[in-house]
Amino acid sequence: MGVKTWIEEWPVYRQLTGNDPLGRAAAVKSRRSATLAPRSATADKVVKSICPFCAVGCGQNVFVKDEKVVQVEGDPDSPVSRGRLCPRGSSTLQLVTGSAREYKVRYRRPHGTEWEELDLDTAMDMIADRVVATRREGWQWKSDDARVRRTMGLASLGGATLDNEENYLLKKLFTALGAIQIENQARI
Amino acid sequence: MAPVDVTIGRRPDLTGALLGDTDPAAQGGWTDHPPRMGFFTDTSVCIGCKACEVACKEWNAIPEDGLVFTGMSMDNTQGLGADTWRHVAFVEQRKPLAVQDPGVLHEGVDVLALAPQGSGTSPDEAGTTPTTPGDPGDLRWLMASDVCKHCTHAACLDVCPTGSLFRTEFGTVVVQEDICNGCGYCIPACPYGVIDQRKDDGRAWKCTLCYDRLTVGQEPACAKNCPTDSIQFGPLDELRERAGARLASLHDGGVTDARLYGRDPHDGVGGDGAFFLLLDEPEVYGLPPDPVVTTRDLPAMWRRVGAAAATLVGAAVAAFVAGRRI
Amino acid sequence: MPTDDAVERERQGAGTPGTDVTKDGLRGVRPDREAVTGVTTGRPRGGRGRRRRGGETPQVPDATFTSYYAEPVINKPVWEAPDIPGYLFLGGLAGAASLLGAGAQRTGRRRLERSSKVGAVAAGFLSLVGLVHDLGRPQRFLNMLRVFKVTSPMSVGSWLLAGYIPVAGAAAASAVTGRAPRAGAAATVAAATLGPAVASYTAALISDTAVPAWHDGYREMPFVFVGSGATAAGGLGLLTAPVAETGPARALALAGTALELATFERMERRLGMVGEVYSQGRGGAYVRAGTLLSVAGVVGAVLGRRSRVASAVCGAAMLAASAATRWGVFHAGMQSADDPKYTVVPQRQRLEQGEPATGTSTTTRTPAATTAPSEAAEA
Amino acid sequence: MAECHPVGFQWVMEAKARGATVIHVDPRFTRTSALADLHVPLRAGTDIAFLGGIINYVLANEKDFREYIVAYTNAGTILTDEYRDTEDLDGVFSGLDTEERTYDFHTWQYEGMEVQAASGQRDQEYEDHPGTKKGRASSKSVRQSGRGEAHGSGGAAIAGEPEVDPTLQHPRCVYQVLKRHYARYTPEMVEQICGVPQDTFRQVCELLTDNSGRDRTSAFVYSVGWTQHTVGVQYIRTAAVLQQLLGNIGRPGGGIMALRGHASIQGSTDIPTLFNLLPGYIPMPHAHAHMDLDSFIEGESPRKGYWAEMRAYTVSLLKAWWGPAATPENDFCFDYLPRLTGSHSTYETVMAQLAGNCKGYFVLGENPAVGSANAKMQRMGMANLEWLVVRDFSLIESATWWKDGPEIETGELRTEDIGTEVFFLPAAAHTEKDGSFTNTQRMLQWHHQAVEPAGDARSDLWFAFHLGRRIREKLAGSTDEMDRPLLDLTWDYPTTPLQSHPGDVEPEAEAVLAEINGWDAEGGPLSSYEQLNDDGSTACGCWIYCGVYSDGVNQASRRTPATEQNWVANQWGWAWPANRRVLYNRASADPDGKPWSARKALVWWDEEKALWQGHDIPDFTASKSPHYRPPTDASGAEALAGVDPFVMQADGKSWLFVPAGLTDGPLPTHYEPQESPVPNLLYSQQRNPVRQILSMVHPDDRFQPSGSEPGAEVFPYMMSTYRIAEHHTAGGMSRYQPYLAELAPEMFCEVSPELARERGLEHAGWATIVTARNCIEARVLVTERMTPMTINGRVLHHVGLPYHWGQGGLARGDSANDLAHLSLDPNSHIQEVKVGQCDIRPGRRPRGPARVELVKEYQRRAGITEHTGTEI
Repeated sequence: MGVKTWIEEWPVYRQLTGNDPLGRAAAVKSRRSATLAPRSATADKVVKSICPFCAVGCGQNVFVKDEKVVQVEGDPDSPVSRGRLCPRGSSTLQLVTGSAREYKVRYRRPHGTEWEELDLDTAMDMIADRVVATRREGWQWKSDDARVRRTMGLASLGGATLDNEENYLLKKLFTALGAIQIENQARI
Repeated sequence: MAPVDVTIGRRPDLTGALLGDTDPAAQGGWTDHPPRMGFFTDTSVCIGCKACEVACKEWNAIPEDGLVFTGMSMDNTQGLGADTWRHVAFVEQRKPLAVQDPGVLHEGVDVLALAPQGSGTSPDEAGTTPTTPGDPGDLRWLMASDVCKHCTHAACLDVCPTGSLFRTEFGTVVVQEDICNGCGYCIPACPYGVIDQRKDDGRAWKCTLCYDRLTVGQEPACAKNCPTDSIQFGPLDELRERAGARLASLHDGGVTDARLYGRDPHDGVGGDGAFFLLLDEPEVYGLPPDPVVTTRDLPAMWRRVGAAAATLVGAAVAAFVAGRRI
Repeated sequence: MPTDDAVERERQGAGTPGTDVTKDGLRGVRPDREAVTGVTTGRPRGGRGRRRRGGETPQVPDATFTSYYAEPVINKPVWEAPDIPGYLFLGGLAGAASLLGAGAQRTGRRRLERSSKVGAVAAGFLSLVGLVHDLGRPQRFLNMLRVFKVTSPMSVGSWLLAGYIPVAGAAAASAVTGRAPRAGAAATVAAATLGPAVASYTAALISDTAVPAWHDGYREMPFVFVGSGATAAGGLGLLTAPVAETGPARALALAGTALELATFERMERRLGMVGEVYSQGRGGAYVRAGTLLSVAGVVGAVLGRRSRVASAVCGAAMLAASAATRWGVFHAGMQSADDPKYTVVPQRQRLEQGEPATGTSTTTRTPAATTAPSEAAEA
Repeated sequence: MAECHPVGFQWVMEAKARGATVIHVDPRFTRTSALADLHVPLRAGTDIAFLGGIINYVLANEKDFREYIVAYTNAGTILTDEYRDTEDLDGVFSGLDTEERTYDFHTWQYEGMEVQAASGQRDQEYEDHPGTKKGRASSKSVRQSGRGEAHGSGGAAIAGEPEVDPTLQHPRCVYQVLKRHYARYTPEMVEQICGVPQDTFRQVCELLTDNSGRDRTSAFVYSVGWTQHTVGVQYIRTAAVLQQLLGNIGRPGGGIMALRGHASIQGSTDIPTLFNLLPGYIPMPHAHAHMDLDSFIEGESPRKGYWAEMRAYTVSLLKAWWGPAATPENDFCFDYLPRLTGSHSTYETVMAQLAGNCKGYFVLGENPAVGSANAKMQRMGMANLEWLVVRDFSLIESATWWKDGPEIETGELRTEDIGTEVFFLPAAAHTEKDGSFTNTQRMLQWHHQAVEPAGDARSDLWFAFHLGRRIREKLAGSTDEMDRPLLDLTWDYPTTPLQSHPGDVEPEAEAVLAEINGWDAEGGPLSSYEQLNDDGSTACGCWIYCGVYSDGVNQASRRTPATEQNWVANQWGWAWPANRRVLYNRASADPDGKPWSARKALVWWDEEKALWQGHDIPDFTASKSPHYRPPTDASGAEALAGVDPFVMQADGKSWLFVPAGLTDGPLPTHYEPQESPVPNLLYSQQRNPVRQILSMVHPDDRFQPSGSEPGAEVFPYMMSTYRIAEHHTAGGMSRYQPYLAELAPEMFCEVSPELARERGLEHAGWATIVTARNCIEARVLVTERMTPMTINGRVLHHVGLPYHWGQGGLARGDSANDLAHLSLDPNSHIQEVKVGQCDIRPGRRPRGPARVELVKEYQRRAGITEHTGTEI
């Protein structure tokens, strides 16, 4: 940067030569201000989504830059929400990218006092083993002479925050396992 | 000493540089600038959900501002500051809202005994959420989302010694974070208590009216999210017109308490770029009832300073004259 | 009764704003922001006598003052002591000392000259240090010279200090070393020219805020400040110069104290309710200490003018007095910012007297005339 | 609504802008009240009395929409003379079995008809059904299992034609029965029970009735304030009765809107992760000896209406699940379905955990350690498991109770003693996966994946798919009959590789949606449930969702902007059934098919085109003329006449009186809550006699004395739990986020100044709230928004308790649900947390064992035993 440029960028110089003698606006605009660009405009793509909080079902636009979610906003096209979001919906970016998210499997062994780390694959395998064993332990063919073909050993709670497709696979799997104690928030 | 009326303002007309109804962007040398943009916050439809607070924080990545239970109705945010650029005020009052029937009855409660200064009582000195004395069967719950006013004559901007605070082409007032050196002058200059210093950062922060979004024609985050359109964004001229019509329709509807705050371009700050429809006196919401831009008086101040300086010179001369004797 | 009218309108479905679903679609859409609460119902007719007892509505004792949970309206300055009161004090000391130094040079009081000039540059420099130290981003101090803003006393002050410190330094250096006397003399003149501005601009700096006790005192504050500065500079002279040379210093201190006390008194009286912060709390304590010290200093200095020790003690008292006054003004301002009543009550009174702050007189055409309202207010 | 569904509230504001009057009925003055025209505080737990009073007003003043109710409801239907009303039996209906605590509903029937079944509790009468094989399973267990959710799609089984008196004069017609039933719900009674002044009450009645009829409609909106009661289903039924009488169902601007709290809570009921349902509200089969598919269908389905096709829906579901293995010969694997024996709801599951029978537990995106009633029992139950899998975003209380739960602090649990093995698996967010949510308006909306989940975070689709895959692999080759359902399961979903996790694959959500939608014999996507067959030629995972993937297009992802379509916006997402937005909208037209009024037109019969037309998709056979009358031997949809808008009902009518399907009575009746400060002023029957409590008796779940019983004065205040705008349910998605945590950083309670003075509570200080179950502490917000009420001559106070907090996250505090008891609605098994009794005292609660001791002391003072409050 030459001295000339340097001087020309000096707001005092711009005050003296430009339209802003009091140095309150045009003369003092900074380099950062001159290059500002909102991340909602520079995103690589905008993905259509739905708010994950309550059941109103507000439309959301998810802005993605470099394979990261950089902004979540209301979808103005939605006939449900017209682009608006409540405080919870407005916090979606923090929900999905914030520091409260856990990204590691945690394991607490029986009688353990602390979390331990566990490989996802191992965890899944351990869980599958336990399901198979517990299912068998709690198995009932009959109850009071009537055929029941079920296991009372395992139960599940949750689904109201999940997708329909997820609930479908869960219900399908659990029913095939013979598990009946399958519940979710709709009961609560 | 240079009083304000020196002749550096040779090109733009500096009429109204310090007060009055002006086009602030043009004043600042923006030629061919877009219309002045602003907010009209109509508190009569605010439901106090605080979406604006959260949306603002998300967009601007503002730090969390303290986990404090205040006892100020549902307001745990308390006020605007470096880390709160939208603040929803909650006011519980023994006053009727038009002919709304609130259904409550508190006959045996002396609210003045519970909160001697009425709504002006600090919660820790009150036996109840401070309220306004009135009929025991009346209750209204006012909610209002406060924000930087983006004054026509912005004291924060005027006093900023670095040019960090500046007037954008949209007529809004923005802190340039790459410039601010944290001198803190803007903070007491603001008549509304908007701007403040972020302690661990040292710089001053406040609402930018989403300057970055405006540059590409997007609406500020708070207005975009507002579930009931209490926060309206647009060209200030349009908003002022709409606000006038809204005021009339509320008055027609019997909501006679409704008044506009900051809309008058002839007020002490030359009108606010973000103005409000309120249902009670401004101070009830924590707003100054008759704010004035401090720099309105700056020419007089400079003259006084000049006179004082001259007095000092005189005193010194006199001291040497008299000093021979005492 | 509007209530019943509204209800009736609603009942009849006539005249009410509304939209109808028709075979052709929706008619007359109105956006949600046009909703009005409390117009379509009435309070139950037939009265709710037990709920509506007239005449018992209590009043808030101080009807002129309400606030939002006693929260301050304005944000308190983030400036801290000792940086900022020190900055105010040292600026005043430096500016007045430059005058004293110049006068001493002119009248051949060498010791007074040297100590005043050294004191001036030291105080000016420390004043700058105080300012920089108080910055949130001290490394960005140079941004102060990024722009020259006549609307910002701090900007003006920064440029002033930027000009003043080198010349005051040159003047002091020349006086101490005896070298370059002509340049020293020129620098002395320059420093003495800038000095009064350095001593006084800080009054505009604090007055140019929304802090009630500062802003509302802008008429007297510069005089308080130069008076206080003169007291300090005089005190410095008394403290550092031999008895033979202290006459002007004593006189300056006397004048300064008189000016300061008189204008302070006037300011407090004129401020009315807001002025009480200058006699209450921490601010009030400093102000009282300043008054006592300056009066004692001046009286002592006059009475003990033949004693080197008495002069020195009194000089120190005057310096302390000046500092105490600045600390007092500083804390009083903080107090007035902290309590919403100092912001609300005067404004409310203005409104109730039908004299709101306005910019209506900006219909005037010339820039100079923009000052009309404040002039009018002064009158 | 403004509190919990602020964005939905914009439409209330829009209605206001158009002149609507908003009435908010709630014990507390909330954000909604602030914008309502009329706020009516009523004592928590008295909504039936309030609404019943309005019904009485409507009937007594003949404000009903007569043409509507005669044509579209069962108002004129004549009941059997065996029916005895609460009027006759002092607060109970005929058929009460006080031993079993159940109703035999046989006397609630229509005159001259055989035993019928209804949607809610269809299997109730399985044993009676002609053609079903008799078994010995206890009918009590069936009744207790409850099928409240089956109302979701409606449906009723009726055999024969009922006798109808269109003049509504017959003394045993529903209209007259209704009139007598509600006659004692007078304004005076409403005032005494609910604490609503008579003039306010009259104003509500007038506003509501004046705004209903041909030209105007009124809507009801409710949330869990209605469902979470021992008479929750009947609350909603009362509103349904009222809305039917006023002609506000199936019409624009009418209806009863449930505002549900979770993104896909509707979806998780439609495709239920619920014990008693299969997808599309097909009931889970109960255990009966020798029950096969035919007898199941026979026992569960009606002859008329769309539910008559239940066999097609069931067979298509079985084909979707077991594919080629499901054949006509093996009853389409109907035997693979496990059978119920009574209720297996989440609260029974907790009891099973405490009893050591249930050893493994999945907790998926839910936080029972905070969000479930009597949360302490949830934690104690989890402490008695062998293993627990928690899938969530953060380490919520349900994952960490073993190290920092309240019982660790009190010493009731010791970390080292807890044998539960805990797996915490991080979950993927909605931005990290494809899938659909079904919102509270039955609308499916697709959310697209924006990015892949990071680290170990995975979707629940991934979890379910891979868990199933691993289990199937582990059991591969097993010849054990019990493993057949797993091994025969269709589980070969297409997958996509996860770019950021080489070797790992994500199942394709859209393929699952395609299975839910269903396909024909050639594998082509179906477009309507009317295409489903009962011979195994179609497969469909959820019949009510059939059409969501019609033409092979994901209809749930349609996003035609609101501004580019009509106001019904049918081209946004997809709503079941068949993308209809207003259910039963045939009722928006009169019997002749003309809109009831020009300004309330929604769908209408177009004579020229001989089709139903309108803004919405008609919820009716499009070509069925209003003048169509079915032949006597018709069945299914064909058996519905052109004037039968309620197409899921067996008679095509909406039911003012419910002859079958509800466990606790054909008509809503006011009962006091499980814990109440006052006796029932209407009848000597204090509480819902068949409320569900007995299976729940546990030392940690003691009930309190009510009304004038000795000891009731120990817990003198009413309490309600609720939500506030700042947080989301049990806090797992809000308390861990700084921006939400700071808005409401601590647990607090809301009390009136009167109560604060009575108990010496300090504003912004601390209070301890005590019930027979537990005690918690909360910051105190003293506010005039809480108003004392005069009930039956006595001043009563409410303690308001938001329930969002727990020991985890950034915003912390005790959990209000620790105070709640487990007395449930017998239809839905939902707990009564909207009303209870408590004491409140100043200061913080005791720490350590003293906390437990304080509760015990209260129990002693109130003389509480295991029998307290369990009276019928």
